[in-house]
Amino acid sequence: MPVKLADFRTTEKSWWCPGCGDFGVLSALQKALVDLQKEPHEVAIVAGIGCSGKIGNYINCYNIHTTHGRTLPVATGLKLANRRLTVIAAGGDGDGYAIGMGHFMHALRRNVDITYLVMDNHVYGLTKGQVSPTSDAGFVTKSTPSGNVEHPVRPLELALASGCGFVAQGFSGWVPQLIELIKAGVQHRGFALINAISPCVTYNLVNTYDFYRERLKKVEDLPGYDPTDRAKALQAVIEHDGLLTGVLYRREGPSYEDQLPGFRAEPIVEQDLHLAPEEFEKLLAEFR
Amino acid sequence: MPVKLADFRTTEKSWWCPGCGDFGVLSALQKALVDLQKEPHEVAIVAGIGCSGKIGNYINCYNIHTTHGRTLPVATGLKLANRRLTVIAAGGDGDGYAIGMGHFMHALRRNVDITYLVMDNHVYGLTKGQVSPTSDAGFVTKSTPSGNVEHPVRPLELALASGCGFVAQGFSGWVPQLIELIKAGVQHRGFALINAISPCVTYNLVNTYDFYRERLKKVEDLPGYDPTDRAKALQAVIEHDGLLTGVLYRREGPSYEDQLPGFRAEPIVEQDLHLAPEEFEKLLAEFR
Amino acid sequence: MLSEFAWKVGGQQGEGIESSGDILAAVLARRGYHVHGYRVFSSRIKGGHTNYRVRVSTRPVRTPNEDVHILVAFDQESIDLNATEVVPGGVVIADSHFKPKLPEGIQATLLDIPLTQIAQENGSQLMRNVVAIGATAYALGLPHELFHDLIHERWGRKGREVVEQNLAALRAGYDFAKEHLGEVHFSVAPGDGVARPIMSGNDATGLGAIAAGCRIMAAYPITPASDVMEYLVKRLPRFGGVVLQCEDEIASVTTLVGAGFAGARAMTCTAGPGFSLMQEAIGLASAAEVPIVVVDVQRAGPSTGMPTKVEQSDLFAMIGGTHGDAPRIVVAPATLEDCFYVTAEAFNLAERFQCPVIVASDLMLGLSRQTVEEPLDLAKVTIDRGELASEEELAAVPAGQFARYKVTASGVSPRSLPGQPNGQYLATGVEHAPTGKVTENPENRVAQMDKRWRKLEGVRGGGLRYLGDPEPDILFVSFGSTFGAIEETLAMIAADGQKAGFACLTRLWPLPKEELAPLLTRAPRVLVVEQNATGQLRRLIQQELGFHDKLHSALRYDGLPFLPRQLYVRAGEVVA
Amino acid sequence: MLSEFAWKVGGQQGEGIESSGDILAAVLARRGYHVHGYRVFSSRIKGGHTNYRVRVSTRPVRTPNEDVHILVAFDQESIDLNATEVVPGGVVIADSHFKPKLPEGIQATLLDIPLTQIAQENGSQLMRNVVAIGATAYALGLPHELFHDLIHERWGRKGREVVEQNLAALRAGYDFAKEHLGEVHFSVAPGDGVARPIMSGNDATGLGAIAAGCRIMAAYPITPASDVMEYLVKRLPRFGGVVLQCEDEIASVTTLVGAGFAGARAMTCTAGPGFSLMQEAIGLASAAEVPIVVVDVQRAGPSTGMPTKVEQSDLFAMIGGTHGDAPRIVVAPATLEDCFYVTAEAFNLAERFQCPVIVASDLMLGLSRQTVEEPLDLAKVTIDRGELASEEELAAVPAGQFARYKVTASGVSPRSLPGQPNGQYLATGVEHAPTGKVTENPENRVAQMDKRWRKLEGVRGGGLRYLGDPEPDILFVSFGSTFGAIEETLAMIAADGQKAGFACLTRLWPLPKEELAPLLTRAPRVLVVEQNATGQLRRLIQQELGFHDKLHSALRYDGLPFLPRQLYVRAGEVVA
Ligand SMILES: Cc1ncc(C[n+]2csc(CCOP(=O)(O)OP(=O)(O)O)c2C)c(N)n1
Ligand SMILES: Cc1ncc(C[n+]2csc(CCOP(=O)(O)OP(=O)(O)O)c2C)c(N)n1
Ligand code: SF4
Ligand code: SF4
Ligand SMILES: [Mg+2]
Ligand SMILES: [Mg+2]
Repeated sequence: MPVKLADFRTTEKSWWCPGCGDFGVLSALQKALVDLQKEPHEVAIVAGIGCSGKIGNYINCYNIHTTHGRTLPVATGLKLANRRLTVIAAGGDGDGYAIGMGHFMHALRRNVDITYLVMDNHVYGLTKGQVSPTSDAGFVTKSTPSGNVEHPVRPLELALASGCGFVAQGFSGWVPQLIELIKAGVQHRGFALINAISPCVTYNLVNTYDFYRERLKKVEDLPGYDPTDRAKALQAVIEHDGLLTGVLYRREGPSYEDQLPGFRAEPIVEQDLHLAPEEFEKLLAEFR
Repeated sequence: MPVKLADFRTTEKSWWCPGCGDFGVLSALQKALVDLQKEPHEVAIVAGIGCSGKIGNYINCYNIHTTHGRTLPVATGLKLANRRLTVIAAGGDGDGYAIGMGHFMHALRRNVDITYLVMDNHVYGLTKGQVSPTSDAGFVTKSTPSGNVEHPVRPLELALASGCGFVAQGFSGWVPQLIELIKAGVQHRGFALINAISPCVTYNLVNTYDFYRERLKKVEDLPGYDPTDRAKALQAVIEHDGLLTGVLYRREGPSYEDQLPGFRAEPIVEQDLHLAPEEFEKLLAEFR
Repeated sequence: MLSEFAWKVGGQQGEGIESSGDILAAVLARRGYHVHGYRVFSSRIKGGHTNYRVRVSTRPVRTPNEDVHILVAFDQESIDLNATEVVPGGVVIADSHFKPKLPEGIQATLLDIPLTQIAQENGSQLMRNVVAIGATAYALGLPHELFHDLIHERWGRKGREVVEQNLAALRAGYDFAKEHLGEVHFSVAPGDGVARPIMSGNDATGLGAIAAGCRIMAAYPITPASDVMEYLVKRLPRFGGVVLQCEDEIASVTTLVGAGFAGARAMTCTAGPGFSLMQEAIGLASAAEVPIVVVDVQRAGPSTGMPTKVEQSDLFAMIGGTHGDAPRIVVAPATLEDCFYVTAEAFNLAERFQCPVIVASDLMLGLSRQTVEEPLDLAKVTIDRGELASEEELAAVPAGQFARYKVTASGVSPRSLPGQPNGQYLATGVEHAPTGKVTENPENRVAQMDKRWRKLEGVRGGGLRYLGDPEPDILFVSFGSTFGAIEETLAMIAADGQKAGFACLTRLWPLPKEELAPLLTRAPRVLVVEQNATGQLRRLIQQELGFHDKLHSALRYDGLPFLPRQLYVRAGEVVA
Repeated sequence: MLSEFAWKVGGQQGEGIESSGDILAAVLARRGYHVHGYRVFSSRIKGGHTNYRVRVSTRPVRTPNEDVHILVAFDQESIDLNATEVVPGGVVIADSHFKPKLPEGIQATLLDIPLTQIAQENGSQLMRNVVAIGATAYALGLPHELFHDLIHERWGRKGREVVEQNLAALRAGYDFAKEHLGEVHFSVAPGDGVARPIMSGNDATGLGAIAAGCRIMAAYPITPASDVMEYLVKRLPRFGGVVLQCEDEIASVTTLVGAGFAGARAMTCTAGPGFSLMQEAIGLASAAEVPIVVVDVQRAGPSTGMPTKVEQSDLFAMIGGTHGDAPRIVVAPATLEDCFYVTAEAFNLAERFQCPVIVASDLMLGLSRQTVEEPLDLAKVTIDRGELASEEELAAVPAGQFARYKVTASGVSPRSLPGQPNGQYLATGVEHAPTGKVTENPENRVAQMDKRWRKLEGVRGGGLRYLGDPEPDILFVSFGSTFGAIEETLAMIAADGQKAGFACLTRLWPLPKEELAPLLTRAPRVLVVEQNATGQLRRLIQQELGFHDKLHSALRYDGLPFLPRQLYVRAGEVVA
């Protein structure tokens, strides 16, 4: 029986504000998984803390809700333990690019086969409207009443500069494109970043749906855009001030797991835990 | 009386292995401070944990030795408290780019007026030779007996991608240049990164002095190099695989402190802590 | 004639219904009533039931109670969830638009009133809160004129028309209630006429920090602590200070270490998850003897737990959560006024003892809006910077030899501040000689460790507040926001002719053993009241003083505050 | 005829002098001696004094003692610092190149021997260690042939010539000693001929993990824990496992959370500073009921402290360092064999009780190289995965309704593993209903909190090991590496005709109260032995059981291990 959308739904109503961008991301994710014909039990979502981090609460699959900012190492452990699973990390811009920044940068270079979906609303939603690392300069929030004075984090540039093999950006207002991006990210072997612009209708009245609809471009529409040229991708992102959607860059190659010595195709969780007595003797012999 | 080199020396012998690159960094730092005619009490060094982090033990000035990886937030607090001080954060590649990566990325964009001197030896020295985030692919260490499989962190690219206003690289084998870089970094208003290549003669037998002498180029020697052009700088760094020295990029502009509302020229530590009763009344009145 | 009543409003989160509670509380605070406002909400921005209980009295009240005299309901769920609390004779003011129904058996009058419609008719549906306030005024037997000033102040900036609309809405609500309730209304005893400021514990914490000379705040948002940052970010710049929203809590606390080393008074404010992340750096401040102040507004754990619910379960984490033997001081405000004074004093303790000071606040204390019962007096806030080396002392030191960590009888060693000539030293979390030089010499190690711990022996006095009968049959012991409920329980027990006492700990570490031990010895039975599952305070007392057989626990860990009646019943069990 | 002796080598760090100790220890271990090797070093790569003490005996020894029979010195500093330990009649073997001098009053024979020169003459100065071993052999009255096998094995890979050179160097050292010492040498009682493996506690920990089915290790380097990672990174790939050096300790421990959720057995290994950073995630594992194993090889704190010195001061951090009431299990190996078995069992505890398990090791235990005294028996390592939901059970559940956090009598709820059809659920650190759904319902909260803590009631047995007299005049209580010193103290007290007992705690949380309480009741005096400044174990016992008046502390916190004689003296004070 083919997997249907209903299979990924839960009885839990989504707790987001009406109009929140995260609805679009959730439905794109569900649809992408159906398109890929993944079974709910074959998928594990690792969600952060934030409005965005609740995404796992609303989708029927294996879910783990981490501490704030730790989705990527949790997803790494999960994938290494069971490489047969489709592992998706999902969280907010604060979760991923503030407290989670260190893990983000290291995940980019480690290249474990997970898909990272960041629901970027340029603000802290769940804690009621403070500045976020992706907030624009001058942005007024509860914690920056005179306007933000820090340079915003540019996740796409960072991913490109760090050798990430799949860098994409979507927009929760454009669900069909986002579905395709998620599918491509999941299918990519290695770490895939999908920065999903997901407006917060309550605390961010600057970066609204309209704001993005007016400004976002699709890379397909850039003449001669070549998503395999990293330097060009970087240049395009800088030129367009990050306001591009689509697969910005993609490079095939072995994932972290592929390069680990002795790592098996059979997931660790399916291997026999018992040590053969002769193996134990060999280990002991090293100390004699 | 002018400040002399002896003023920055201590009676403590340096505890590094003979030939360690950190000796060169230490003497360049001391000489730079003398050239700038800073008094020892006007300088505060914030050092990390590692062989490199011991640099503060050997220089007579105010020193704080932090927990591993936390030099940059400590330096931020120190500078905000007393903006008259020359604040220099110093530590290793593990300290700064592994456990400290999150703070590094945020310091780059925050732009507090501190100088960050990373003693980059591509290995963990003090813990006796494990892989570091800047270790090359394939590098064999105690923790990567079959060779490193992660992409190395590229600090210069990251700094350039994050809007850092002063990005330089030096080499502890070339002390005169390093002195100039440190001086320029200290004089720069805002965050200044100086990645100082500092060979570990004990645990890194690949990235040796000779390795770098053969490969490093000075930006001054690149025809038409313009350190104010960020995109070009990025391109040059990528092209030369990071093996460039000199001031790679520099941009003037206000520091974080300069943009803070109400922040005074007089350091916080010199201001009167007492609240005027009428000010207190005003604060209370908000609640009536 | 009510000398006390409670009013509650319920509706959906994110619809701004709290503002009616704020208006009511503010107006009554000005009129000489004592007010306690307690909000129930969840970790969600819009939607889901929320309610706000305002308790009003002619004597000080510091805790919510169970009875509701007037319930304002913006949806049926608010009635269904809260109607059982309505006292016989109470009034339920409910918006007609959802066709309100009272559940069976509730002996209250339903005022079915078109709040939204009246608001719209007067200009905007946003004013339905004001309409409800008008109806409330009538139901309480209060003149609606009481609210006019506040309406002028609140909406004055928006222009005369808006003010007029609000006044009309207020009046319309009042009139509607008058018409439909008729004689059915309470009458409330007059207040004492003293206008009291009304604020939350978090506000008082922020105010205390400013008064104490705190000029650097570094924090990362987290419920229920973020307000302190948000309060300070608007006010500190006026005093040359700065609030830095960091990338995480580790950055926040290590920023303080830098600031404290430099000589600034600096603080952070967080809740459990953030506090756990700070453990390593707290050890650094302890070992390097750097003064820092960390406020932990405790919420229900473990882990993310219930971010909007109260708990007092970080006690062991605060006292011993970092590795190694790391001395620190933990103080605990129990009242709104304490939030001000205890926080302010925390900065003195930090600088006098050159160590981290943790302020153990909690969600109930931090978020409840209350009238200030004892005036906040700036004159009572002293600034004691502890032992600082003078320029002369430093000038006398051989160059580069300043003994920052000199072994002294008190354990406290005078410190120099960066910028002071000849005061250079190395501050470090590595074991060090008196000069700061790193050494593993065993004798030096013992001398330094002993010196650091000896400091805590100097932390004396002021850690315990005693209330009630001096020779009690039952002694309550607690810390933090349970204060209010215990205070009322004492009164209930006294009314029974029995004797109860209350040792409120305002310092948890070092535990005020000298003050507490004789009380425990004297009391035949002790009830340790705490909002956690494992009796952390009881175990701490056992650890330090014993008395295992005498100590009983009153524990609550479902996220809700203790009610006085509950404690009264529990005390009865213990005495029986 | 010595039934026991100690040999010590001293020199500069980074010069590889430890290798002579390793050779001596390895050879004697093969010949049926019991060996304990203890290295003193500092946080520095090259330079600075280091020494390595090898204690050799015909009966098991688990701790260093004070006497040295043979001291090998590569510099004068090594003589100056260590000569006082040399027993009368002992031998100091010192390299002529530094013109060694014995301090006044030392009744030892100085063998002034050109170690470096002899080594150079035989091929390379690197072999001076082997020359010293040759001289040692003579001074102990042992044939140099004893060492030949090991030399063949060790240098065989480098070719025949190198082996021959080393054999010649060994022989030259032996001959030189023979010529110059003549009759001045010890003679050593024969070993029992049983070849015992020799390894460090950290090795045993790594081996225990492999035996227990641990296949994922995520860690960040830190002294004295890194060896566990370095041991495993070479061996786990053989078994399909992986060692991940993370960017920090937060990543390490959260990696385990992912792996544990997936159903793998995963571990990390750290020391104090890293442990403090893990506090938040330990709370997550506790709340979300994810099995993880965290080894803390304790070192001297607080903060960075003294990274190369022993301490046992993370006890409170391990038991209660995360915010909130977060149940976990803390076990404590006391011997090398425990490092193997206790670590292995930690994985069973983690999966049976679905919670974090912390293994409280320490630097002495982790780094000392010792002979294995009780054979490490793979058959004794069982694998108990705890309650796992079967495919059939899951198939019977209505879709999406699996009650992962079902409230059960034991508190343990069967878990599904990702990949199992119909077992989907939400694992979360937020308070949740039995299905994992987030809820703040107060009754559910209490039910879940109680369920999680109830699990710990099932942790029974195996937490305490009793040694010595069943009716002791003095009862020692301790955990961790002080075991060896206490064991010897017991023997000294018994030799005096007095009665001493020893309760060695191999589980610290939940404290084995039922086993410990009767022992404490019976013993007239109790001496709690621990390597920390504040008596953390004593305070823990007081907290849980009382007995304040009876409990005395033996504390050592200068970075050095307790010596049996020291404890013997302290026990005398307590009994007096
Ligand atoms: C350690 C820790 N610090 C702080 C918090 C409080 N907190 C919860 S969500 C959040 C940030 C929310 O912003 P973002 O990640 O952008 O998610 P959004 O709500 O905008 O989707 C914070 C700071 C926490 N839960 N844990
Ligand atoms: C929280 C914490 N984790 C781990 C360590 C152990 N440690 C000390 S130095 C160091 C890294 C050293 O590498 P690097 O920063 O490159 O400095 P280097 O010694 O190479 O100069 C580590 C992991 C520590 N001190 N604290
Ligand atoms: S606050 Fe913003 S991010 Fe959160 S649910 Fe509402 S709209 Fe979405
Ligand atoms: S180990 Fe390496 S980095 Fe450390 S002191 Fe020696 S040479 Fe320098
Ligand atoms: Mg966000
Ligand atoms: Mg390094």
